[in-house]
Amino acid sequence: MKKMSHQEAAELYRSMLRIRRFEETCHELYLSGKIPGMSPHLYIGEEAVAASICFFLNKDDYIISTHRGHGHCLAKGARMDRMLAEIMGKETGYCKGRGGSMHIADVTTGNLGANGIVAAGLPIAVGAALSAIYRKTNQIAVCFFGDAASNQGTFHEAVNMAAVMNLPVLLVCENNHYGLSTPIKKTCPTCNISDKAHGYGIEHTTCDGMDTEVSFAAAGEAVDYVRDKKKPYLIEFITYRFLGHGASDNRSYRTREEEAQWLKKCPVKNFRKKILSDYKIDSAKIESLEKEVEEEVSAGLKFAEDSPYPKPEEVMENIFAPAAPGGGQ
Amino acid sequence: MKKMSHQEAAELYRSMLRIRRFEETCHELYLSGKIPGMSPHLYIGEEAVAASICFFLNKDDYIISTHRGHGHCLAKGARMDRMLAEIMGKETGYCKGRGGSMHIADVTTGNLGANGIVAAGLPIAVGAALSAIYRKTNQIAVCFFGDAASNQGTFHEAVNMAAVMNLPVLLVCENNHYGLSTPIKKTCPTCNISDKAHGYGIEHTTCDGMDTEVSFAAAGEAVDYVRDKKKPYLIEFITYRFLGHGASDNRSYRTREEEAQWLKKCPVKNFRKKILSDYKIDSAKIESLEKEVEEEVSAGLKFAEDSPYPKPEEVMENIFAPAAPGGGQ
Amino acid sequence: MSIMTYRDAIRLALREEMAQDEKVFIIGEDVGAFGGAMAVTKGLYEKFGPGRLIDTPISESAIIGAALGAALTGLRPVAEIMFIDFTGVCMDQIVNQIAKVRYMLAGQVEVPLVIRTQGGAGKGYAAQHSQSLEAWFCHIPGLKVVMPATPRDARGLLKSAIREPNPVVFIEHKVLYNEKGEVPEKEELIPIGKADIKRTGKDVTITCHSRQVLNTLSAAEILSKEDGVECEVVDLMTVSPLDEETIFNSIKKTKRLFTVEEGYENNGIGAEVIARATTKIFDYFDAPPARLAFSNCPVPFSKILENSILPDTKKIVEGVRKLLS
Amino acid sequence: MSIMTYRDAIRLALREEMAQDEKVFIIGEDVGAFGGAMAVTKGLYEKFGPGRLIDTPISESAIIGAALGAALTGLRPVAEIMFIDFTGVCMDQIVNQIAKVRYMLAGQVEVPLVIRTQGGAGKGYAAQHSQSLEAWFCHIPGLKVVMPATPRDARGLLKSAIREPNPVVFIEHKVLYNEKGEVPEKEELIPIGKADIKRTGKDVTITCHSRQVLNTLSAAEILSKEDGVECEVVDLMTVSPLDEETIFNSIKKTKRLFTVEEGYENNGIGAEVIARATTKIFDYFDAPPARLAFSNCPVPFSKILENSILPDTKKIVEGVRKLLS
Ligand SMILES: Cc1ncc(C[n+]2csc(CCOP(=O)(O)OP(=O)(O)O)c2C)c(N)n1
Ligand SMILES: Cc1ncc(C[n+]2csc(CCOP(=O)(O)OP(=O)(O)O)c2C)c(N)n1
Ligand SMILES: [Mg+2]
Ligand SMILES: [Mg+2]
Repeated sequence: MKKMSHQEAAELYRSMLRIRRFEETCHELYLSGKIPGMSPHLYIGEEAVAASICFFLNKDDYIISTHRGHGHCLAKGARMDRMLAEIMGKETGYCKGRGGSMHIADVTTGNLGANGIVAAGLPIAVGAALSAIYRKTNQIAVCFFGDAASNQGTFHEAVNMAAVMNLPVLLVCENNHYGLSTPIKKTCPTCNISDKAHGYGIEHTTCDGMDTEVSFAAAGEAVDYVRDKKKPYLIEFITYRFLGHGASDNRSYRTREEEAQWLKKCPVKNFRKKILSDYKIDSAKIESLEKEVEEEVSAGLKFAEDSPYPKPEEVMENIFAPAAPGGGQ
Repeated sequence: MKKMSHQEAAELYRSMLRIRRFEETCHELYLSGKIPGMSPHLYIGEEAVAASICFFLNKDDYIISTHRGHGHCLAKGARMDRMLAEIMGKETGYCKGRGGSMHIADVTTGNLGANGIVAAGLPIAVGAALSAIYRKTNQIAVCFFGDAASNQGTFHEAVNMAAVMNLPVLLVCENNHYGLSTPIKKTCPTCNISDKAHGYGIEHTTCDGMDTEVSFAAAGEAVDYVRDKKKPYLIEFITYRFLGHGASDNRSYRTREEEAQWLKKCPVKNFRKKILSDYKIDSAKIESLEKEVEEEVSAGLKFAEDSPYPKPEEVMENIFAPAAPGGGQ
Repeated sequence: MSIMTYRDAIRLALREEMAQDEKVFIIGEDVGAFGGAMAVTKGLYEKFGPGRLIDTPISESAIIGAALGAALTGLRPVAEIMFIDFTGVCMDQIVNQIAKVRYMLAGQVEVPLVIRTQGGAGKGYAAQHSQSLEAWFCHIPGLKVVMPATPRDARGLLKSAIREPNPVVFIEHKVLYNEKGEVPEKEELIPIGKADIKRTGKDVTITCHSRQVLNTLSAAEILSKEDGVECEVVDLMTVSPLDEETIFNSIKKTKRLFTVEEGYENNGIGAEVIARATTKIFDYFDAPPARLAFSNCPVPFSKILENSILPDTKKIVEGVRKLLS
Repeated sequence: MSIMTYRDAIRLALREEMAQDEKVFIIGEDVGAFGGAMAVTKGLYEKFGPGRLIDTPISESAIIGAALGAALTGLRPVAEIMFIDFTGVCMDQIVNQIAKVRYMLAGQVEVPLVIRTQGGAGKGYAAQHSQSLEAWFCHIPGLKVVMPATPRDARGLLKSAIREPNPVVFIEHKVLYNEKGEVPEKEELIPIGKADIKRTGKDVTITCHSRQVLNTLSAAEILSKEDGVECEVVDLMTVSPLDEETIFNSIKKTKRLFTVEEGYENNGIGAEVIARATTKIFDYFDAPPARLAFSNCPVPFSKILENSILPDTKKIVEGVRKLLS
């Protein structure tokens, strides 16, 4: 099992905390009416997944994200301020307010896009992996997807294609037990997403996504496998979303007792304890790290709130790229 | 293993021979320019599959067929004459010349349709099975599909849905090793379609589709399982299409040696030998049966050739059913 | 008459039809105990149980295909696709299977099947959750496409759709769900294929459907008060097949045509209405027809951008003024 | 000039672009050694090898999605979908992903990607293999839709499409593959977004595209000889975005518009051309516009039925005569 250094543990904690605090901030902003549109789909409870996976990625590795994408975007290296601006529909956002929460992405850090269509990102990641092989780089492509996304035909086609073509794509299933209101046992016969890997003949594993050390070790092995073997790999993290699908979801489909059990496994809180005890990082260091994250949040908030909205006269920009003779890319 | 009676063996042979002779007739008709449109996709070499499966079906059981659908249609009980008329675009055809080879079906014998879209029939069969449960009948639904069809997302969604809903649908994979020119090893990582059943947690088997006795026994068990357990089952028949994908296909993607190996396994010829030897059916009986089939073919041909073409002024009929107040069905 | 929301009116239609015909069932994602992502089916599960409200995996092709298989074998499924944008993952089943199977089989089968879905912009849901893709379905022979604007129409049309022996794509509007209106106590069936004149007028015919009917009626009010212009508001209700007779009669009277829709402009409903009218009753036109649609642009997230290209009352008023000037 | 078939001209464009830019590759079903179901890519495998002619499983969503992933990361994929009818199984990837990603990301990415496919009726391929679904793609902002009629146009437009920094749906016609025509020896790029006047005339403007250009030219010949009517034949070439300028200039001259297409009539290309022209240059019209399209009917198998509703030279001649009478 991959062991963490003290330094790495602190970094990982920061990555998870950034996600947690970012999402809490979004939740408040949404409830106070400052985020327009659909309630953002929050990642609270699942932080160990994105943080662990992205920990092992290079800047030029690709990720493809989902409707629940803030965590992936942050972990891959995006700035909070421009993300908050995006989610509030501001011109300074990563997508100049055109995308919003569901389409947020910072392409400069390798994020090729969140997605509003369940499972639609999977073949796109396969294509990015194909491209890495084609261009003879050492990049890999990572695709995050939910447990319920594995029921979509696109999942099947993408995984199969990655398998037959031997492409370096890491398939990261965030099994949080629900697709909207529907429990996994109603939609997946074996309740185990990685079982589906069998038919494609690819390597796979299932791990505890609430245990940060376990997640970290499994993520490291998965990333190494894909990069070294240039083959697909499916890693399933067993996790839980602490809040509703969106803010208006009253979670009538699950019990408060079930939730309480999972809340006990909070990856952020538990890992904080762990790094204090097992990794002997002193609490001053942690507190200063936490202060930095708080400052990032408040600076980000201020940036986003102070930023202007887009100009309506520019609404039709960027539908098409200007054609340059000889091609544009 | 399910054993065949002499009577059953003769019946099964007739079913296979009808398909063989029908397809040979289509091939000639197409080459002589009497079948318009796309070259029909012929079932020669795969006869044991449709004949075995349909042997165990009741008239009110449903089948859903494919682009290579003549065999299914015949085995389920359709008449040759109206099929030939359809394939020649005549008004007396099952679909009054609107469907042709790729959309041929006789609904009165439970065939809900061939399909020009690979794998599109699978969810339709799942719906027919759902309907049987809903209406509390004892019917089952059978869906034929090719090896390559299992790479389509629709396959995945349909099988998964059948599995989680426990529906009486029999998934019959005709693994003839190719999807058009592409060999299965390039598109299916394990080369074994029934491996894919694993992820859905459903029962499955793979059997030799060139050995008629084996096919018969496996088909009988599969049909019984689905009807008794009211659960999906995937049965894969290893088989081979003796001709090209269509008539213009010169089979450049496979060797004549490979073909010769498979031709030796011809299910029709071999089973004929078998019933003479093992089942002790006397050759006079077989010859009279064969004569009947020949007569069916020639009568069918005459019927089809003598039949009129559809009337252009009726082209727009049957786009919609006439609405009856209170509903039509 | 009772006052109820568009959502409640749709639910009423479902409840009534499920009660009167046990062949009717609902299939889709989260439609059961949860009551649907738009809360339309809420309460039906308690009444009719899991056998008739069938929750599915996120597998739209299988949902639609299964509905078709059920329709072909004697049932009357109502399949729900959560957002019309998601029809992209199941278009084949809708247009190559459902729409064509009766024709391909020369009438051997009927396909009594409703696809309920919802579309429309105006809520800041961005490019993949705000589209109005009705034109896609209108382009395909074999489908009827119904888009009610009011609670009463929604209930009456959905009941007719469920009783149709043909596939109906029934498209609701996400912004309308909480809109209230009168709905008759007693059963009412509103025929598919008929437009409804929601306001009579002599100066200009405005065709519209779904949410834009409400904006058009507001615009007509303003134009009447401020300009003395009397608009005839033709609510298409069924966008395919179009009710040419009602549309043409109105144009023959007003001599002017303005079309409003929320879908993309290119190849939209307005294009078809204008093409039919100008090819068939050209000589009645006293002025060029005009259309207002969503610009040929993906739906942007930021409200200020979305609003800038989404048809609304003000844009309709301006458009009609320009047409009349 | 050399004489070659439409098929060979398309292959020539592919070969030239693959030779000059190693970022260009082909992905699709049976496109490699087999040379494609329509034999278009035949021989390219021998020249460029399996790395640049990528055979796939029958997984159209994965083909299109993979092409998108490659386009976003520096390559220039040409994805082949065997029949346009099969886009039903991958519409989401085309319209919700490819068409929108640049806009949703506010220009952070370019999507240099071509989807090559083929459509059209006339070969007795029945309802699921004969459609002309271009209108679907024209309806969606973010896609360019190109439909050449001649070998020369096919080669010149495909080369431009491959060099475009934007997604292009390049739709060939199955009946045209064996049609021969002149193709310049030296490289020629034909611009996307421009129509081509294939025959000048003063009496009536006929817009058309793909195979119907050939029928329209034959009809124009007949009308000239038999009726003394001079048709101006505007080959749209790019059906989205439309070249309004060329179309409008022609109508301004002839004062009459007739549209021809092979897609279903409702919400088709003719509807859009007529809507644009009548809303924007109404006063130039001396007669009502008219359109000819495939009837709103699934494509029947039997030739006699198919031909009865498929636009052809005779129907064009009759339609124009009626328009002029
Ligand atoms: C094709 C498609 N179908 C349905 C939806 C609506 N939808 C959005 S998220 C979601 C649940 C997804 O569940 P899962 O994949 O497990 O991800 P999670 O939300 O649990 O992170 C659904 C049904 C969609 N966006 N796209
Ligand atoms: C969605 C779709 N993609 C591609 C095709 C073209 N096509 C028709 S049959 C076929 C091969 C099918 O192979 P398989 O499923 O193994 O059946 P077989 O022909 O071998 O019986 C292909 C690629 C199609 N009809 N539909
Ligand atoms: Mg989930
Ligand atoms: Mg096969």
